[in-house]
Order: sequence, then C-alpha cells, then structure tokens
Amino acid sequence: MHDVSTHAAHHAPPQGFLRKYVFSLDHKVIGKQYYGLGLLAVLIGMVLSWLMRLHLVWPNAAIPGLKWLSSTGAPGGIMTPEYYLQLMTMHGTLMVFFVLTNVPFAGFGNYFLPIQIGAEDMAFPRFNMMSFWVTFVGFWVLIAAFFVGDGPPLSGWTAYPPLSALASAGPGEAVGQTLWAISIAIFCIGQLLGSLNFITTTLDLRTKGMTLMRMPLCTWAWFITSCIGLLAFAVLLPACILLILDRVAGTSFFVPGNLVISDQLIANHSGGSPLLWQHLFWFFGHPEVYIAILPAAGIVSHILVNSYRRPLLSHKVVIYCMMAIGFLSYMVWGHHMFVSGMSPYSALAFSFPTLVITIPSTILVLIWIGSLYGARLQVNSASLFALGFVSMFVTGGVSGFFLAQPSIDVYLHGTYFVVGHFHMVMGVAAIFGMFAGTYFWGPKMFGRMMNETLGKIHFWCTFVGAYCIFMPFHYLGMVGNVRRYSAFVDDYLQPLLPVHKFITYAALFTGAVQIIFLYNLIYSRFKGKPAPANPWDGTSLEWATSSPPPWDNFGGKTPVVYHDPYQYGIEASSGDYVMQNSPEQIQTVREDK
Amino acid sequence: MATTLQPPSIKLPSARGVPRTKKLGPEVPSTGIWVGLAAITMTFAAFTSAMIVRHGSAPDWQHFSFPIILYFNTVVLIASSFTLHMARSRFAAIGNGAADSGPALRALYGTLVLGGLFVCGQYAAWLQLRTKGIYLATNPSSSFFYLFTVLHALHVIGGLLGLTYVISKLHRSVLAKRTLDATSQYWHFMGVLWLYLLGLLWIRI
Amino acid sequence: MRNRTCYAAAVISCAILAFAVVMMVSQRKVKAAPPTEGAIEGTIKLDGTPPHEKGIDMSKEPSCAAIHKANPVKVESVVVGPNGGLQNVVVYISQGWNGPAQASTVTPEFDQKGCQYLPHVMAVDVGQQFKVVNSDQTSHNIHPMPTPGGQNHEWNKSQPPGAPPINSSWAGEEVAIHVKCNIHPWMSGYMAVVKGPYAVSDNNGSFKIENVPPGDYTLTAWQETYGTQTQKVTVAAGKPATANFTYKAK
Amino acid sequence: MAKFVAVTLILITIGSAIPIIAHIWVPPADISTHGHLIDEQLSDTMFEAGICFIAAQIILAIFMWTASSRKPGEKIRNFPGGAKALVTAAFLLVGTEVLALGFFGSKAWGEIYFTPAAADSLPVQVQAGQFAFYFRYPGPDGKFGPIHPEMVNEASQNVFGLDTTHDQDAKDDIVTAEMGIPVNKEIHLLMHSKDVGHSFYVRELRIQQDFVPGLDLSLHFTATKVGRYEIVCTQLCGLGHYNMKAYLKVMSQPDYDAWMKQQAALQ
Repeated sequence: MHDVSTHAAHHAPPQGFLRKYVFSLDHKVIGKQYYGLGLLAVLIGMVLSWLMRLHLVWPNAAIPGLKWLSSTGAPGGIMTPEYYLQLMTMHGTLMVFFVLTNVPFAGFGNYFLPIQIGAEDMAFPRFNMMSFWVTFVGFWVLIAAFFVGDGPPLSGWTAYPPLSALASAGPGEAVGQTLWAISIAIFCIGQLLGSLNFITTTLDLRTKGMTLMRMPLCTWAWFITSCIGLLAFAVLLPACILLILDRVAGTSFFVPGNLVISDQLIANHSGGSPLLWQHLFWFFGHPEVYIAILPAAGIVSHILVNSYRRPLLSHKVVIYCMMAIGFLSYMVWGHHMFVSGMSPYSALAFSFPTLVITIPSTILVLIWIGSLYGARLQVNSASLFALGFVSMFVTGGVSGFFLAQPSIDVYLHGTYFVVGHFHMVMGVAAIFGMFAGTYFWGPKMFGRMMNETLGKIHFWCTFVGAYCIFMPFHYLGMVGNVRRYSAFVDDYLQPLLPVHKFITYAALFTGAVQIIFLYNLIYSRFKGKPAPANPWDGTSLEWATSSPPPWDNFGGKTPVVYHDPYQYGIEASSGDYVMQNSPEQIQTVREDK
Repeated sequence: MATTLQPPSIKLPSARGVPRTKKLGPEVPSTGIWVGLAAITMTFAAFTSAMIVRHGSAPDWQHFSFPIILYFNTVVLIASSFTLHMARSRFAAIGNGAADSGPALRALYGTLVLGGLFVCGQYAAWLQLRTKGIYLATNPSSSFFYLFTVLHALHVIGGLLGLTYVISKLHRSVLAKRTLDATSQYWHFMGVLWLYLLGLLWIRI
Repeated sequence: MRNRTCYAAAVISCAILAFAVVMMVSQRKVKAAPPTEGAIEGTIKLDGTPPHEKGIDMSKEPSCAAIHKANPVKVESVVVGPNGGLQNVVVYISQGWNGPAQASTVTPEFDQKGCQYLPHVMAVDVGQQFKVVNSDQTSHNIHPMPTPGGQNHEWNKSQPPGAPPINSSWAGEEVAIHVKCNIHPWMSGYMAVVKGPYAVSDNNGSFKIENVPPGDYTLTAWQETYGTQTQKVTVAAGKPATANFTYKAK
Repeated sequence: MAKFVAVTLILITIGSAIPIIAHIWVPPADISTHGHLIDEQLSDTMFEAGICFIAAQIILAIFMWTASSRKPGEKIRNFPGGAKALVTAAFLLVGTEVLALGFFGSKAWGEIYFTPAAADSLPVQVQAGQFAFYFRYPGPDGKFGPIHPEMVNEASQNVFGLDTTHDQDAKDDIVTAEMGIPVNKEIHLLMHSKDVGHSFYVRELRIQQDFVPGLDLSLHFTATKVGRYEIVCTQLCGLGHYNMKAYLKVMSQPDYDAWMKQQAALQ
C-alpha cells in the first residue's frame, strides 16, 4: 500500500474538474482546501464567540435572530445556560482543531513544504488527499451536532468525563457528545495521515543540495510539528475510542460507579477513572498548543528574515529552540491538572519542565527582536503581522510564568486569566501567523497581489482590538472571575460586568474589521494585479517558480540548491539577496553557531 | 559558514520519467512505513498506559483465562512471518536471474492464507468468550481484551490488503522490491506487536 | 343537448339540497338531548400525625431566599391543611370512563415561583396542552423524568427569566411524572397524566370532579408519599356523588 | 506605518501595565493562614513577568522605529555579541529567574500541601452535585453515617443518601446548604462528588480543589477572619455551572455553636 507507484496515476497532469479541484492529488490544491476549510471554521467560531460575548453582558436580553438558530437553545432569542455552554464547546473545538491546527500547519504546510524543499509533490499524494477529505468529514460530523437531538455537547473542548460520558448529564450529552467524539477521532486519523506525509516528504524528497540545515525555518517548523502531531494525535485517538466505547458500549474506562444524576443511580458503570481521560487528553492537549504555535512561529521567522533583509542572528539556534519546545511539550501535560487531585509531588515534577520551556521561547523572541536591531525593515502587511505575532507571543508567554507554578495556579486555575493566557499565545498569536502567511504567500498561491493599504488597516485594527479583548481577561482572572460561566450571578462578579462590556464591544469591533481582510482576500483573488514570481525579493525555492506554480511546481526542472536559505543583505547581481538555487558565488554574511 | 558551489552529495530524487511528471524518491515507502509504525506504536502505548492506570485505579478488575486458541493463532502468525521472509528471498532470487516468479508467489499466497487464518482464529476466540458470557462491557479486563485484539486484527487485515496488492503487482510482474520490503516490515511488526499484546494480556488478564 | 344540461343541473341541485337537509338533521340530533352531567366530590384526610419535613435552605439563590424570608419553606412531600385535609392528592377516574381522553379544555399552568413549583402537583389529560412559566428572576431548568421506555419522553430545558412559556403535553397515561430543576436541586413537583376528568385536592383536602356523566366508576387517588387508593362510586344525574379517602400516616 | 505601530505598541504596553501597577483589579484580602505564601509568590511573579513584558515590548517598538527608518544603502549592523550573547543572556537571566520562581513557588506549595491535617482539626464533609454544594457535620457522636447512593433523594432533601432509620451514626449527622466554620480553627474538608466533576474555590481562602468522581479528596485550611464568603464551582459541570455556589460563614466559636443548634433544628 505504501508504494511509489501510488503515483502512477500521477504521471500526467489531472484532467477534469473533479480530479483538478476536488479530489485532487496535488499538494497545492489540498493546501488551499485546508485553508478554505479553516476559513469557514474560523468564521463560524468567531460568530459563536460574538453570541457568547453578547449573552455574557446581557444575559436576559433577546439576541436578534438567535431564536431562528435554535428555538429550544434560545427561546424567544434569550440564550439558555446550556446553549451558551454548547456554543462555547463548539467554539473551542472548531478553533483548536479546525482552525489552529488546519491553517498554519496543514494548510500552508501542504502548499509550501514540498515547494520549499524542491519536491514536486508530497510523498504519498493519495494519503494527502485522504487526510483532507477525512478532516472534511470530521468537520461536518461536528457541525451536524448543531442539528441533532438537543444540540451540541456542553462539556467544553476538554470533554471531561463523566460529564462527557453520561447521556443524562445534561442537554447535548446524548447524541451531540457522541458526534463530537466521533468527529475528533476522524480528525485524528486525518492529522496522522498528514503528519506521515510531512515527515516522509521532508526526509526523502529534498532536492539536490537541500541539506536539512538549508531548509527554510517554516519548513523546519512544519517538520517538527508533524513529529509532534504524529505522537500527539496517536494518543488522542485512543482516548476518543475509549470515550466512545464508554458512551455507546457501556464500558467503564472513565466512568466510576455509584454516580447519582438527578436522583437516578447510574447502575451500569463502575470503577472507571476520570483522571485517566485527563491524563490522556492533556498528553495530547499540551503538544497541541505547540502544533498550533510552532508553524506560526516558523512562518513568522520566514517572513521576518525577508522583511529584515538580513539573516537572523542564528539559523540553527532557532531550529534547536523549536526542537527543544517540541520535546519539552511532552513532559508538562500535568500542569493542566494541578488542582485535579494529582499527588502534590507530581505537581512539582510537572511545574519545572513547564518553567524550562520559557528558556527556548525566550531565545526565539530574543533572536527575532535582536535581529531586528540594525536591520532594514521592509514594512508591509506581512511583516507587520509577523511583528504583531512577536508582541502577542511575548504577552501570552509571560502570563505562563504564573500558571506554571502550582502555588499560583491554585488561585488562578479555572479563571479568565487562563482564558486570556491561551487566547493570547495560542489563539491570537497563531492567527497573526496565518494573516502574515496569507499576505506573504497570497500572491504565490493565487497569482494576484493583495491590497497593502487595506492590509495595514486590517493589521492595526486587529492588533489593537486583540489587546483590548484579551488583556482585560488577565485582570478579571486576578479578581478570580471564573471561566465557563454563562452568566455572572455571584456577588463578587457583578461589579466586573463593566469590564466584560468593554471586552464585548472590543470583540464586536475586532470581529467586524475582519471583513476588510475577507474583502481584500476575495477582491484581490479576482481583481488584484498579477503577481510576479518573486514579489518580495525572497530567497527560498517557492520564489524560484511562477506565481502560482505549475502543476509539478518547477515545470519539470528540479531546482538544485547552492546556498543557505536566507542570503539577504549582500551584494549580488539580483540585488541585496541571492536565491537558494542561483549558482552565483557570493560572500555570505557570517552566521554565529 | 561560507557556502560552496559543490552541493553536498546527497541522494537525488530518482531522475527517471519525462518532464511534467512528478518524480518521487525511491526510499519513500520504507521511511513512510517506519513513520507509520511509530504512530501505531504510540497508539498501542497509549492503550497500554490506559490499561495500567485503569487496572490500578479500581478494585473491580476480574481476571479470566483467555481462550487457548490464541496460542494457536500466535503460532500461525509467526509462521506467516516466515513464509513472507521466504517470499522476499525468492523475490530477490528473481532479480539474480531466476526467471520464474512462481516460488515467490506461492510463499506470498501462503502468507496470505496464514494471515487470514489468524484473523479467523481471533474471531473464534471472541465467539468462545461470548459463549462464556464475557462481553466487551462485562468487566474492564474483558473491555481491554476485546479492545486490543480487535484493533490488532484490524491492523492485520490492513496488512492482508497490502499483501493482496503486492501479489497483484507480482502477477503483473511490476512489483518493486521496496514495496515488498515495506509490506513485510509492516507484517513483521504486526507479529511483534501481537507477541507484545499477548504477553501484556497474559500478565494483566 | 340543451335540456340534458338542465336535467343535470336539476339533479345536482337536488343532491345538494338533500345533503344540506341531512346535515341539518344530524346537527339537530347532536344538539338534542344534552346529558345531565353529574360530579364527584369529597375530601382526603391524613389519619395520624404528619411526618416531620426538613426545612429547605435556599441561600444559594438569594432572590428566592428573600421571598421566603418570613416563613421558611419545608419539603412538600406531605402537605396537611389546618383541619387534617391532605393537599396535592390527584383524584381521577381509573375505570368506567368511556368519554374522550381529553375531558378538560383549559390550559393548566405550571409556574416556577420563589424556586418552588406552583402547583406542586399538576394533573393533565393525555395530550392536553399545558404551559410552563418562570416568574423568578433566575433561570430554571425544567426536567420532567417519566419512567424510561414509556410513551412519555424525558426532556430538560432551561427557561431564563423573561423567556416565553414552554408549551408541551404528554403522550401517554402516567401517574405521576417527577419534575425537578437541577439548578435548584430542592425544587420538586409532579405531573399526573390521566384519561378523563380529574381533580387535585386543595389545602382543606377537598376536591371536586366536574362533568361526570351518570354511571359507575372506579375512582383512584394518588399521593406522592403514600401512593394510591381506589374506591367505587356511582354517579347519578343532577346531584354530585361523594367519595372520601383517608391515608394512614406511616 | 512602522513608526505609528511602534507608538501604538508602546501605548498598549503602558495601558496594559497601568491597572496592574495601580492595583485596580487585585485578589481579595486573604483570610487564611497559608494564603500569604501564595500572595507573595504572586506578587514576585507579577514583578518579574511585568519587567519581561514591558522590556520586550518597548525594545521591540524602538527597534521597529529605528529599523524602519533605515535607507536602502545603509550598512546592516549585527546586535552586539550576536546570537551567542542573546542565548547566554536567556540562559543566565531568564533561566535563573524562572528557576528561582519555581523554587520559591514549590516551597510555598510544599508548605501548603505536604502537611497532613492536624489531629484536632474539625472534619467537614462537602458533597458537590449538579448544581449545589451540601455540607455534612458528624454531629455529637463525631461519626459520619455511611452513604447509600441509591437513597439519594433531593426532593426530600436527603442529598447525601443517609439512612437515618437504620444507621446509628447517620441519625445525628447535620446536613447544611451553607458552610459554617469557627474562626481560627483548622478545618479538615472531606470532598466527594455525587455525579460529575466539580471544583471547590474560595478566593479569600486561596484554595481551589477539583472534585473527581470516584475519588475521596481532602483539604485542610484555617480561616482567620469572621465573615461571609462565596464558595463557587470552577470545574465545568453542566448547564447550572454558573449558578453552582454556596456561602462560607466564618464565625466566632459561640456564634458557630448557635448556628449549629439552629441547623440541627432544621434536620
């Protein structure tokens, strides 16, 4: 089954609409498909967050039009507590799995990894196509939860049993939760196929002269991420299978005995361990954070070098740091469980590796900022979003200092501080990476330049808006504002409502300005001015071919690589840079090791 | 480091094929198989840790003696590995002049039959347990027993599909050695995995 | 040709006329002879000292706690009136009724007020529409739990303050369906789903079942703690028959 | 544009720092014997994290300003010391910083969690369920009656599933919806969940502990200030999660005794 002659069908350009655009084996089409799916998911997720924010500050007000979405979830447009939690669950699941994992990793990775290493396609095009369509099915299975029984599950994207394992635990826990578990299991399979492809392609299909150290930083990021993903999703899949079995087959992996839900004794389960799910889930869950953030970091480094017009202070150190982060991410999952009844000693065992992750992250940031010193910064939408990423990464990172320590986590755990932390570092930062990638590679992917003015306006509004939304979350957390509440009825939460109002206004504004981006994307796709092969004077191989690249990426002429990826800030015939595949002899900038 | 104009000597993607076709590396299948096996290993490792945690967490664990036929199946699976090994050496012989692909084919068919026999044997084992009234949800021990055996059987069935694919290619005598190698790597791994699972279940159940 | 159409027209008009006449007659027949409805009334008493009921602490929900500040609420599983009358007892015709299942045309209201159900016990006919309203400043979730596998299906919906009433009905006979609110676990009520006329005893333990045609019936009383009692009763036209029940305090 | 963004970034940084420096949103006053450890750790961390945050953002802004104002011809300069300097800096400064944090943090953690409850501590059992906390006191005999899950019945307020007719120990158990405790007395909190996961969070006590179904967890603390505080659930437990709370009454010993009598009357 794993055989090169799976490419037999691949030996000629595909004919017919279906083969060309739908069930295409071409990694570029598949990359775009992932990107499109992510775009759809992020729009849905954003609307859900709007609804949640509106409900939080006006819990008893009718939200116009909502009653058409769900008559039981929002009778007369007034959102019920369970519907809030159901929307929250869907928001989290869509964003983490179908946006943060799909776009920076699967989307851009599929499109550019083979091109950047001079390959003509992924190693297993069939698996590649399968991985997308599997993910696609998973997506719609998840969305289907909106329309079954009493709606989507309400157990959050972490789906802790027994809440997520017992149908009687609440609305949405019957069919909706089962669909959720199935969808995630399917998603895992898709990601495993994708990771398999990425790793094999990177190892085997590099063109002549493309040593591992000559790969661009984003290629490295995708490679490391796929290694993380291969292990992480291989653990989430079993967890989902066990959960599904507990739900439909009556096994007791996670469900203990003697539970009483609304006066009914749950008789058919005994002895299960809810902590087992938490361990399995977070063993996946923490690496997942880096599956979301590392590709963004790689993309951003790739873009920053280009707009700095100079190599980073060190190419290798960045790679080693990303490796270190990926490696450490497997030793820290317990820091999500400081207060869930683990032994207090193991809490410390998880706390220190978590703190150690700060070091490679800091080095990354220092390299990004330090290389900016004395550079000639080219200001464009892409570079602005990349710099915005650095700022967000720092902000989200420092709040990690707090949560990494059990003694502080015991106060901040389960508050908006956590929500602010992971939205900053995992949500906004990764999304900035996507925006940067879109403005930078859009011309290559669609063959049209995007509008820079609109891009810069979009950046400024999004940047300010994101800070206005997520900075206050930390303050709320300091006061002990509990997360996942559908309304704030506690005496000490009432005075915080003004802050929540401010956040809601900011969220509505920030969400609205994304229309600028959508307009820019769609308008330039059709009406933008044609893009040259190398609009940004880039050096890596994706700029060595036309925009968009031909079906086999290099028109049959496999490029040969002569240089390190980022030869900027030099005197060469082409200007202040020389491309990886140009045989021109140049005096390279010395690079520290 | 100053770059040299001589690209370091690393393997070229196979240069065969006319322009405007996609060329892919020769070592792709084996790398792919190894990566895939890594994922499978991780999955079963996760299940194993789940089993250990679950076993330790609650006193409701009931031991039961599992069907004797499992040992028979084990022998069958090991035998199939040997036949597949024979197939590989015979196929290599074809390369070295021996014209007839018959011996290799026979060995492959043998593997296929033994593999099928293994799956049927597993099925028989499940039937025996059911007659004993031991079902998936009877007890965590039985849950894990069915879980492990069924998942492994599914993987073996995947291997059988791979084998049929290989056989069909050999019939059309377009079989690449690396394909056979990759498939046999997978198949041997399934054997090793089964031995591991058998030991695990033997200890825990 | 021409007189044939006239002929046809005549036939049709005659048919229509005949039809109209038949209709009118049948209408008259239905209107004719209104049956003289009887009624069943009586009182339900508790023999012995009522059991001690726990007090309910609503401090979790200040808006409700405030309402009951003056007189604290107790568990309502046995409510005895001033003169020993047993309240919240459902009385219905369990045998002998051959009228339509749905005898009553009103739409009973199941109110949530001060984190309690008003009424604590509500009787409805099979298929009869009832509505659930929320008079509190807080959200309640209405969670009726019929016996699984029956014709009635469990549901669980929240009703935020200001949300429109939830209209619903039950498909099959069931005495009685327990209703609870998980947000306020102490909230407990019952819905008795019966066929034909019914009544629920008031604070004096007295009840009156209206519109019962003359005949012999088996009357059943149900109390959430003490269960059911039955007795035969004969209803004559004109005057109401009486049927009294007495429960022994355990 | 870059200059504009740089200015924006500086403004955002200052704006984000002001509420912290001005102590606009801070944890409530601590009323526990161990809480000061957490508060000190929190303020230390806030200080170090704050410096990192402000420094990084401001430097980023300054470099954006300068780097964007360079002419195409200008010579590119390396950061003094290059990557080596930065990596060493990261290891020395940040490394030592976070390790110090970790060390002191774990000391605080250890002092709170590595010590068993005192022998004379007052046992209080708390049961979390959808969607309320209920508390149980052993009563005069000092013994908790056994729990019979099949007897749990919230309608008749038997939330723990006690069999008061047969179990001697259960007869005098006192079940309450509010948690009353005497001030300056160590409380040994015995936690279990009736149905799904919940959490026990009192901001003023600086404690948070999940209820894990199937596990009996315990916690011990001493409240030092009389007052009425909120106990809230911080682990998603279902539709009523937002409304799952109870009140903690810290009372002087005489008040506590009176309260206990009053509760006993309600049983």
